[in-house]
Amino acid sequence: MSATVVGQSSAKPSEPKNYLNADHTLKSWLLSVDHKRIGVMYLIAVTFFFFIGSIAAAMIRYELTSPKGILLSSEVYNKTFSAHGILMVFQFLVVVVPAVLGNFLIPIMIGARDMAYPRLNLLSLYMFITGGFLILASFVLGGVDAGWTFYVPLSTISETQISLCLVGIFITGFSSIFTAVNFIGTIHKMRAPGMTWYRLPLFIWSHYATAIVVILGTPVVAITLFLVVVERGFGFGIFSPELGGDPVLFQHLFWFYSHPAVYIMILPAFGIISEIISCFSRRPIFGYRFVAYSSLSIAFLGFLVWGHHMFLSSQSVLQGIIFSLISFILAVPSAVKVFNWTLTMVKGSVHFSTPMLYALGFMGLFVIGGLTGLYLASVDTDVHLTGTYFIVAHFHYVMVGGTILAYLGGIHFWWPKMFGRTYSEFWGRLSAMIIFIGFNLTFFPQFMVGYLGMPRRYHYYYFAPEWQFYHLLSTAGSTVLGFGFLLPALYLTYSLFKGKKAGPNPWNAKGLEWEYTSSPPITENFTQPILVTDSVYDYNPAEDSKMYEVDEEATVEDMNK
Amino acid sequence: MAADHGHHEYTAGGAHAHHILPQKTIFTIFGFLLAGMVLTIWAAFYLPIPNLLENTFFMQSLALGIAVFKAYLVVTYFMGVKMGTRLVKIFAIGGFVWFFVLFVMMADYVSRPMEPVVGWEKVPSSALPRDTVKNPE
Amino acid sequence: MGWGIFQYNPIPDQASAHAAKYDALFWTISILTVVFTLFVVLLILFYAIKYRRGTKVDRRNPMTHHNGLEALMMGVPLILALGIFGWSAKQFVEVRAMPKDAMEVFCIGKQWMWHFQHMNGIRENNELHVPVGQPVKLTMISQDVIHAMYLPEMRAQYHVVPGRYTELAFTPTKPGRYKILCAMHCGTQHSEMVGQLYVMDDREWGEWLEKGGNKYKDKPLNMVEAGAQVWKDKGCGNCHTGLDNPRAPSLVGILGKTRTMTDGTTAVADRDYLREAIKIPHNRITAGWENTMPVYGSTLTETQVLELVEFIKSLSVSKGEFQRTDMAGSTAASDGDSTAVDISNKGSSAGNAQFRSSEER
Amino acid sequence: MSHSHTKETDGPEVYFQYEDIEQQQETYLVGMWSFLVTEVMFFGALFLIYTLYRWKFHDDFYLVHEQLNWKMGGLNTLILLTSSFTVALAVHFAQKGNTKLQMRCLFATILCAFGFLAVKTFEYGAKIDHHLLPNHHFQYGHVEGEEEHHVESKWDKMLPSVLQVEKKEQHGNPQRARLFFSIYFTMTGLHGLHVIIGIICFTALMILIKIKSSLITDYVPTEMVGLYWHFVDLVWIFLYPLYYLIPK
Repeated sequence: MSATVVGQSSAKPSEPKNYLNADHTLKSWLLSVDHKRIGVMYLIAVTFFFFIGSIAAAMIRYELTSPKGILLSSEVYNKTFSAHGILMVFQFLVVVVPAVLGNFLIPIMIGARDMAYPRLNLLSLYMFITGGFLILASFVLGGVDAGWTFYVPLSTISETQISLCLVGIFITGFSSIFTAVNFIGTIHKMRAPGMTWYRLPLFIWSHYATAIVVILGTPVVAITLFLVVVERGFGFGIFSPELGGDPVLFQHLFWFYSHPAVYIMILPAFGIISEIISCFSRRPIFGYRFVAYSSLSIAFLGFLVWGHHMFLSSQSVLQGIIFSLISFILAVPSAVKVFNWTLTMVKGSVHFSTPMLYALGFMGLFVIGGLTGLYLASVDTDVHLTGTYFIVAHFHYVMVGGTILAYLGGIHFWWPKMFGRTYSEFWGRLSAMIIFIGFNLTFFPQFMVGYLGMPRRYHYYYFAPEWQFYHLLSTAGSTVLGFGFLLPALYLTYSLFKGKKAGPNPWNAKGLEWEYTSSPPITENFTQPILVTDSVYDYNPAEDSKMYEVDEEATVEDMNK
Repeated sequence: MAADHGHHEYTAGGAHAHHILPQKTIFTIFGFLLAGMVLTIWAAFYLPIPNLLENTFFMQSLALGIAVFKAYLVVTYFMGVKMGTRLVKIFAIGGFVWFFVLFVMMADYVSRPMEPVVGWEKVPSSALPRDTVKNPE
Repeated sequence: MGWGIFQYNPIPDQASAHAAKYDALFWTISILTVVFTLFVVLLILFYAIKYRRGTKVDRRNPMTHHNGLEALMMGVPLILALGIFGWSAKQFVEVRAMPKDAMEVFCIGKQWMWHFQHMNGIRENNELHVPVGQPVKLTMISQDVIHAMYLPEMRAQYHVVPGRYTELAFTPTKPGRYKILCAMHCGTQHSEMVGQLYVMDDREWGEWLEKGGNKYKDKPLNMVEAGAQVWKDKGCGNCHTGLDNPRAPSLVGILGKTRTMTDGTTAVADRDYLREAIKIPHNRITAGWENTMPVYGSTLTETQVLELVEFIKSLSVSKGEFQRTDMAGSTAASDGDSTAVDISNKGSSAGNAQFRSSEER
Repeated sequence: MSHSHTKETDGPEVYFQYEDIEQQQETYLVGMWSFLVTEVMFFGALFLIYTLYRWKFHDDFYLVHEQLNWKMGGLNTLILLTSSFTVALAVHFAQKGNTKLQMRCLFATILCAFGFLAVKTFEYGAKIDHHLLPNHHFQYGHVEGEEEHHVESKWDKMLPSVLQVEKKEQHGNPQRARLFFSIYFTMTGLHGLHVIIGIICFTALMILIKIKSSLITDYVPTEMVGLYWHFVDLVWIFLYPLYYLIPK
């Protein structure tokens, strides 16, 4: 991006101080209002929750290798998958990209010194951690057995620690609302002069769409879960069928948020992929405006399809068909994104670096995840597939194959910016491939076993022992996948201490965060005020490729490094 | 990013305070709100047309209509949307529009009685809205 | 287990009339999915390799946008999606349309078992016997939490909701033993809420009926007789006589009639209406009567309500003869134990050991 | 934690992340409005639930609502409208820089808020005494084998006769009554919680103005709390007719 420096530099010429070493006390971290420090603290927190959620996942996979179970009782099994779902959805997927990368990058990308409301940002971090620990406390004090969807009346009659867990989710929900309010204020009002809407990186567009979804959807689920708490705690009966209440109403309200929540998880991932594809193809994104508007239309349409979770829950047939129609239409903006990313590589100069491998992996898996969504959007095929492992496989393809791969790609892309060190490309590429293979091995068999009729959340399947084949494959894959997730944790941590110094722009990428800040950035982000004069993504693929044409041997050497 | 200075009739000077709601307007709006409240209560109990008093739909619409009018006054004047920037207007309107998107949910309950297509059995009526007791005596 | 682990079986049995249609749609979408995935993946690989850095290809003036291409990449998926939608919606409407000539079976879901009751009174737990070729309609209700009746080989599924009757119809076409599963998480032993669906040919079905279901030594009361029993026990006939009287309306021929309520609204007296009228009578009062009927909300089980409704239904068959109510009362009087209609089926040896243990818990 | 921007001006302090005071003020208002959108959806879900159940069980709701004291509700409407008025005045004076009158208006608002809570205490107290709180003590209508229970509530007796309403028989279905009171207590309870939060905000605002805290540099904090309070008023504008004045 071209931008010029205006005015006199108010700070001293670049000095080695940055946001990481600005102050070393613990207090300066814990009470920091610097969006970058908050982003790093979020990184630690979500990694912690992801780790616990993964352990639960591993237990589930191990348990399912035998039709009769191995270790756990049914009660513990239910608590395990509930823990996995609750932690992964509310404490990881919904927050991971916005809270870590969004917090870190949004102000830098738009040329601001900080978020619009830095103290609110800190508050939302602590609400997130408080919510998370309440949820963990509910697991320790007896567990939760109603699944992450908390369907009434199961969640109102269950004797486990659901109330405490719901209070935790409520607090986490408000944490993500505050983050979204912050994003909206920041993106609307904090852009540097000259940073018009159509000069914004697509990462910002998708985070803006996400923030809109969060402020419109999250309060609805917060109040719905709150109603379950009062029903459990005080005997109020708002969804109780005995009083004439409608348990299906809970599902309506729950999915009113929880379907858009899927887009809260995947939209920021789209933003990351747009950045990575553009950078490593060395050319501007194809169809910038279409990609930007597809984010907004996904956010908008995403609000009108919640009923496709309820085709069989005695919703009226007419409404089911209408929801099915809108769900099919929703496939279009997603297709637009995938094709635009693909076409971005045309006449580009494609680098197969670690983030790009993750991005390409994302595209492949997201295509499968998205297309299998058609089976479930279509009312008739949904009849047989809903509530089975087909669903499980589908949403893991979108959530793990989509969000987590994009998140890992983003982390690898911006890691040098965040911590000023580079990691080993060899290990990076290796782990990207291991994750891709392990992922497919884990979840592809679940499509097949789901089609055969294995209901999700089943502990036993002794009535159909032939399904064991698929479960064995899946568990084997999950081991590979777990190993793949462990690798980045190791070499990235290693790079923090021993990695090579990155320099401000190791990828030679465009964008304010690469061109106008040091790595890691200083606390005020920029040393001078910024004036943006041209659009983002002004790469030159021909020139870039020439650099490598001249010295092909060096390129090969570089790739093998 | 400059502010949208659309309405200047409320500019009353002062440092940075561009749009101050005049005291007179505040008092007028307050008067309207009180009148609305009195009207709501009076209509609910003492409306001199007994036919209308029995008309649920009319009474409901009347009470809600007055409430919507009061809400409009509060949002437009007290909350300063009228003098606000374009962005504030968008948020204020957007919030209430989305409130109605939530009501798409009602379509499920409304459309259940429409179900009996040829060859279908009667739709379960517990899913339908029905009035209950009118006169328990 | 044995060799079975390595059995590769990509398609579950097609055992209902709908299954083949379902699979046609399923595999059409699958082919589209594979074609699309391959197309996109190959396109990605092709471009990524062709334009990898250092290759000597023309990179001048890369296109940044092209509205025609965008229209194409929106139009083609949209048309395909709408095509699939139309097909799918049509089939869904078909599968949700309840056949008129169906054999009606009542199903009650509870934690963690399926209870079935046939019109002739045969009761089954976690097992359902149906004849081949005959459309079956399950009228379902839950006693506690939401369950989902899932018959994978029939490609049929629907939720079983407390407080509301839901329906599920299928036409078995192939004799055999199939799975009954619960596809909605319903508590601790969710994964043990499984049963068997036996589809029998006409001869077997006849024998099974003759035996009164293979679990019962004595021929049980059929639904109408059991309902008559409840009718007598609760003294319904004291007020509801064959003709309308000041105390209560006659229930003869009530099913399917449109009733006018005290507030002027109307209601079709279907199964749900009658359930409500029995359990919470004061909720809606028929015009011309007062709110005098006792509340049976907690005293009658879901099974008893079903039976009572069947009994009331039988009254409509007999063209409103006055004697019918009394007569029905006396038929059932011979074996007057009301536990006969209890859902737990204590007298029976229902279910295999696996299911019985879960039921006793 | 936040240091002033290097630009030296006589006006209010600008936090370091903003360019100028105008940007700061607008940003705060945008944030407040997006939070209010969240609040609209928060109560929106409750209004939806209310609408659905009232539509399904209109007549029960009509019969049960007679247990509510419409005069007390009306009094509360009056109190909240007045407080909204005083807040609007407070913002007006804050914008004009008249701190003295601003503080008086804020104080009047807090008084109104406490008045609202006092009235609610009387209402809730009477409901709880009549066993209408939908917990396990809930009891509605005539119980078989018992005398018609006429629990006298001390809260009712303390009311001046102007505010007392004629005692109505408990008609309607007890289960629907329980549903009604569940929604009633949830909605008015959450609204009451918002009133309490409002009191805390106003008190904090007054203290900060009093001690001339660096956090309060212009009228924007007052306007933000004011916006919040108007929203609380807005919710009650709808709650009052929906709960206390249900037509037949």
